[in-house]
Amino acid sequence: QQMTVRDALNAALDEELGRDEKVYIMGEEVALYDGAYKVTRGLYEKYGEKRIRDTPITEMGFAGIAVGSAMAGLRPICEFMTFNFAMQAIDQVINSAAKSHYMSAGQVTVPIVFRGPNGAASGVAAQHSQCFAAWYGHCPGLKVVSPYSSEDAKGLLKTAIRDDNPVVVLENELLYGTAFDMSDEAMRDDFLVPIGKAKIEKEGTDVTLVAHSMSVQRCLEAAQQLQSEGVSAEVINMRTIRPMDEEAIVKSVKKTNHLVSVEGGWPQFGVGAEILARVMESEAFDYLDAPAVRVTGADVPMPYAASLEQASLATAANIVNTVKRLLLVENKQSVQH
Amino acid sequence: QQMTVRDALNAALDEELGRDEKVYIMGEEVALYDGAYKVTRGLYEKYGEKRIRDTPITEMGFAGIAVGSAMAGLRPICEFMTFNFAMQAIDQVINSAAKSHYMSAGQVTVPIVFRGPNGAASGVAAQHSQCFAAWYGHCPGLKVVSPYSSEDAKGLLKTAIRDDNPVVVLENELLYGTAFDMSDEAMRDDFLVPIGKAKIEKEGTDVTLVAHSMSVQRCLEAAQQLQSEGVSAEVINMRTIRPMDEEAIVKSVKKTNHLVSVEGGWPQFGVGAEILARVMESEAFDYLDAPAVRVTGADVPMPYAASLEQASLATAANIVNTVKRLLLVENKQSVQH
Amino acid sequence: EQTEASFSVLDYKLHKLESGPSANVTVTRDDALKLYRQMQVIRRMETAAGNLYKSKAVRGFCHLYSGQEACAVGIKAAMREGDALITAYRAHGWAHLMGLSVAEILTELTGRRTGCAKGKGGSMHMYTKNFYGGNGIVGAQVPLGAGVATALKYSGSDNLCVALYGDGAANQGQIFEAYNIAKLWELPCVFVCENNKYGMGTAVERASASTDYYARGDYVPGIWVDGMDVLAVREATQFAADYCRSGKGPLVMEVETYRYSGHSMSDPGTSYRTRDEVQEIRQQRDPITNFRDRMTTSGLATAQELKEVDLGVRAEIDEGVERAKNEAELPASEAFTDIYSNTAPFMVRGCDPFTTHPSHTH
Amino acid sequence: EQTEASFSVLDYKLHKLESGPSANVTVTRDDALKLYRQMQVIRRMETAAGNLYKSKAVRGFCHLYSGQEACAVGIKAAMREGDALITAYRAHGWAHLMGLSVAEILTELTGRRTGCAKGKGGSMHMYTKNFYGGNGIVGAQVPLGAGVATALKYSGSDNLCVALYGDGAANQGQIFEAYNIAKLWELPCVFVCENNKYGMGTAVERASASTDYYARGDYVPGIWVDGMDVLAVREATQFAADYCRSGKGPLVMEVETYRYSGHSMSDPGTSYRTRDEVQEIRQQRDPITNFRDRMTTSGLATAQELKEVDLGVRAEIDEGVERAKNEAELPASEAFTDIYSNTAPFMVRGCDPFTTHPSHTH
Ligand SMILES: Cc1ncc(C[n+]2csc(CCOP(=O)(O)OP(=O)(O)O)c2C)c(N)n1
Ligand SMILES: Cc1ncc(C[n+]2csc(CCOP(=O)(O)OP(=O)(O)O)c2C)c(N)n1
Ligand SMILES: [Mg+2]
Ligand SMILES: [Mg+2]
Repeated sequence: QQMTVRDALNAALDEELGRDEKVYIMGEEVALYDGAYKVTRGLYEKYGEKRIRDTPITEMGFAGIAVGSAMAGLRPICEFMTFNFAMQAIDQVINSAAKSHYMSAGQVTVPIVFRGPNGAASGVAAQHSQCFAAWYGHCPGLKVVSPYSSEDAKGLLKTAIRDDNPVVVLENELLYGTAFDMSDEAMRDDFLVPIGKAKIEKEGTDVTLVAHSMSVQRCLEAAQQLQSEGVSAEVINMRTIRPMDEEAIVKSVKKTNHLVSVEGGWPQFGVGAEILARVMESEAFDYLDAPAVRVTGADVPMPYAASLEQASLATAANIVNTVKRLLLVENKQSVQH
Repeated sequence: QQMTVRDALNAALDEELGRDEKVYIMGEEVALYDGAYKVTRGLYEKYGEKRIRDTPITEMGFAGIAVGSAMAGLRPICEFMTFNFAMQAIDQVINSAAKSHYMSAGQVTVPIVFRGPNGAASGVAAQHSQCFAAWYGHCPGLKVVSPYSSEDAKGLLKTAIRDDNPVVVLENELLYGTAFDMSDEAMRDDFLVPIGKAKIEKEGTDVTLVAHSMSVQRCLEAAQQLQSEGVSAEVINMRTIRPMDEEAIVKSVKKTNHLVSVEGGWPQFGVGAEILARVMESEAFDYLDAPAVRVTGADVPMPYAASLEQASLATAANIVNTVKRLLLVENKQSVQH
Repeated sequence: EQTEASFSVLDYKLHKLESGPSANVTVTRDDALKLYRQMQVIRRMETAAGNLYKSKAVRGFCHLYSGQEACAVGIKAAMREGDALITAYRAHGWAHLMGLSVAEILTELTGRRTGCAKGKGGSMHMYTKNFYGGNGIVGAQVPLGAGVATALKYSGSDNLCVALYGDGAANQGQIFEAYNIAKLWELPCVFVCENNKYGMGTAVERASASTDYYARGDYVPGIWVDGMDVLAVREATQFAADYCRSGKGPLVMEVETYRYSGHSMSDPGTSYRTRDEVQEIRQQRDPITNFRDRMTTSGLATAQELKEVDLGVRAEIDEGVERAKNEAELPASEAFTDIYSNTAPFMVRGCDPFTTHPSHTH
Repeated sequence: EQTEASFSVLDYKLHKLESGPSANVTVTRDDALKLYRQMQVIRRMETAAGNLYKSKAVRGFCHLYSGQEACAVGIKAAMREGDALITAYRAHGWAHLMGLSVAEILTELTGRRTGCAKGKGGSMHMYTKNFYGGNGIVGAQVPLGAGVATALKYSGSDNLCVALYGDGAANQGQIFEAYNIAKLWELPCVFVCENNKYGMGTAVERASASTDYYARGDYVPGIWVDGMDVLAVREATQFAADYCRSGKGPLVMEVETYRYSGHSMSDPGTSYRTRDEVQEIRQQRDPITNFRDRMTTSGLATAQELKEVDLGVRAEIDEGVERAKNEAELPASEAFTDIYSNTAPFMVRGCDPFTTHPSHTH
């Protein structure tokens, strides 16, 4: 059966709320309004205001309250309307949530989920389009996941809620309405996707494409185009940003001997940088027949207009062209310059 | 003559305050108290309270005020007592300062300097030891510098103050009291160090060590040790994190065929990740005789106690061991495990 | 035909002020015609923006100001040459009042060459002289506004800055931080809380432990004013501006108003309030209808004269819409410029390592 | 020998409260002896910590609580079993009152095996049951405290949380955000502002546009209390706790006190205030001296009895210092554990790619 990412997230929330009385949701518009992007639809009606709580627009304050409640034994799911707004609260995420278990030598635990849409949506411009995967991925004490499909979304969110550590769940607004196949297993209420394990979305032999979230889709599109030109691409859906599944990437590179990382965020100090560095430091390095390279968003704050935005977001064409360059395939479409 | 980094920064501030009436300093304890780390010593007395302003402990508020005043034509220098506290204000740094010039298609300019100590000091534990170089370096619209020596500090800060864009100046508390030689040129009040240009601190032929801030010192120590074992290391002081001087690194790697990045911050998604990725994507890649690798802080929130802290901060020994591994030099000290 | 007339406005509420503005407000015929026209332009421009959005010519977020026109128009009428202003994302009306043409605004919304931010800003990010946007991060514009006021005071001018925010934004901590510094530094800043009763789908009482927004500055004096009455707003702003210019520091002004549309175009705006509530306010408290009535009843203008104003407004909007649809789209190269000011040209990394773009166009 | 005695305390100031605690406070001999001893332990422990710092056995920041003992001891005396507390970085005294031994605290400061946070936390980050630290980021602990209160209310207990912050922290926006949510959610949270007159080198009037900290919660009722009088603090806290437990929501309590030392060990604490000022307060308002006088004058205890208490305290501190100097240092392997809770063992990346460490020790 098919299910949208939104419904998958909603099911994960519903199941975990039902399973554990200590789980509750807080955030702006999550209750009465059913969520700005309707991820929490119906939950307020079902669970009431103790479990589903609207907050004022005070990210730092409510994130801090969520973290405090986790320290004292609850399991809050703190929704940020988007992760852009979480910048106002990032001190509480890093300094209070991520570091307290360590600073207390394990005496304080912070079982909390921070979730919401991350990265670019459509036409929302510079302040509403930032990808925070690399920022959060930088920080020990946090786990960071970035689901692509409905199975990812449901399974990772459920695992995150059950995890005893702060987990940042980076969703993607553009995928909320996308329907994906769900296995019977994934429909069950005990379906979990482990944190720290990548998924091979498509097997291939000539090049490895590693991506997370929306960019997995771009990779699959690119892989299809490449296939028609005789190039077999393996597509790895990272699923987790921290801890990164280096093993999966290394294994794939050993087979394909080529690597391209793909992400929606900015190029410098981004997710791809870490992927390339890891590969360089690992045994996979010796298997590379060409340097690994990054396909990313452009190095600009996101512009608003469609014609500009398009030039700032990696497309399948960027991936295809890049792969061809690496593989020295005859380049039918000429590389943009 | 010799000058401490603190005095060099102080001189840069003094000269630029004297040069341009629009320059002013604000931050916690910068005026009456002469600065928490005494970088602004004497300036309040000299320039008075219009130019040197103490603020309440409200990072988000005063950073926003600084940015707004820059938009309206002033040239604020916004001191964060440390960059750890700037996390509370980072939304104003990124969303207001870095992006406004772009969002306004050039109509709004934000000539502001955010400065203060970054990274680990001694024994100040997890909440006071974070390195933010990679976070800020990620964001287009910002320029990010990270001085090491007194010349760097003076020249980069002066250039930053004169720059019409938001510049993040990442200082290092441990270096404030360190004295460095200053050239005659550097003593002059028109001495500037360009943003975006690295400096070769020591020439070498066998391996390139690239670092910023305090880690440059670690590299120089390591280079000396290596020298005595017959390995000639070239040490590059990055000076600027964004825009990174890729050219300088590439040029050096072409000569030495080996690269190690060194930084004080966390390993994942850090500065070294970007350096390695850049090298992999550049022509330097073909010149590498061994994979480039990273020496970094350990992947833990910073512990307090000396014995633990020491294990979490990269030392010259880490660099030496790493270089030897790469160069397959006979390893007298065995690599820790 | 009257050359001026007086009206009584709803009582102001005062916080830590001995006396407030006059509840009896006089307006000249010329001023009244201008106020009326400005409100109409905003109303019609928003309708046009909404229609362009529905036809998919506008993307992303689009927050309309309909219902709140008296706030902006009344405040602007009391501002002096050189006074500055900053607001949040509900910015089209302000962009116009501060100097941008309807066409510059609508072509920005549709991403055309003549757009006031060359398509980089869009609905939430418009700017012009003394107008600092357009900000998409709730609350962030308030310290920025206090910063603009800092610069004004620093340079010795007697101009002030108006910093607007919503009832939802009013709970943001950084606003309290800005109040405090503004008071300590005696900044010429008028903090204006536009209380339109909702922050997205959240009614004020559900978000704010105190909905007396005019009093929430604590040690900052405050004034409440009927935000559906352009004359009351103008009078109160005049009072607030005089207060600030006299060097007494900041003041908080709450303008109580109402938003007719949903929060943004994706919000039908009906799940958290009744259609009746919206209808009732439209019928009884509409700032334009009521002001039109006052003008005709008092003899400041005839119905016919106002109809002619309306026709002129329509023509202005129509032209803007026309251009919004037909001006050339922005070239992709525009995406890579204006990242930095006054910086040597460089190549901007595009979406793959083989694709770079010049940072400057010629 | 008296079994109890009554004293009058400085008048409380009230904000949005009809009535306050009694200005006449009764204390039993046993309680008085306990209060006295606790204050002395804190005073002497801080002196020991300062000395260890000066001998370089303690690193980084070390913020002493000397002068403020009556605040913590008075508050703790009114807390019930299960009540929670969170404070900032000036935390040694609280860490002890909440259950940690002097030795556990001092060995943490010197980074020894028996340190209460295994050397990972240090001076600013100590924790124990119902004590949530120890926070180094000014203001951040206040929403955390409201969050702890959220959990207490959620679980149906009638416990409350005390969240402390300084006069400098009192301007932080997130505190106002926490007030607002605490009021909306009626959280059992006592917000305590310890006004010790300075935030680092900044006197209160230079940082706060209003120094009536007890009134800055606006819609949250508040109470001012003499923070140099342990009985006044205990009485006021009892009142605040009763208020919270009755379900009325949060309350702000300002305890006016004084810090004898510099802000931290690196601050001589003399550039922004006079030595005379410190001396005068030490002589006239010292919480321990004054309480000792009250006890002896009223006959609650003799000078001799108190001297014996002091001797016991000294022995306790001496033992702590001894252990702080002589316990084994923490092994480096400890740096790599406790990053994550309840997570499968993994190898933690060290400072180079060839150096990794187990995330769990056995
Ligand atoms: C920091 C932040 N949090 C959340 C949002 C999402 N958001 C945009 S507008 C809005 C409601 C604001 O309400 P109000 O301040 O009353 O202004 P109004 O829309 O009524 O004009 C919210 C929650 C945001 N843009 N920024
Ligand atoms: C967000 C933040 N900004 C700045 C600092 C540096 N700092 C530490 S303590 C302090 C003064 C706080 O004063 P107050 O709240 O009055 O507490 P007190 O030290 O008097 O107990 C400052 C500025 C910090 N730790 N966190
Ligand atoms: Mg509103
Ligand atoms: Mg204080």
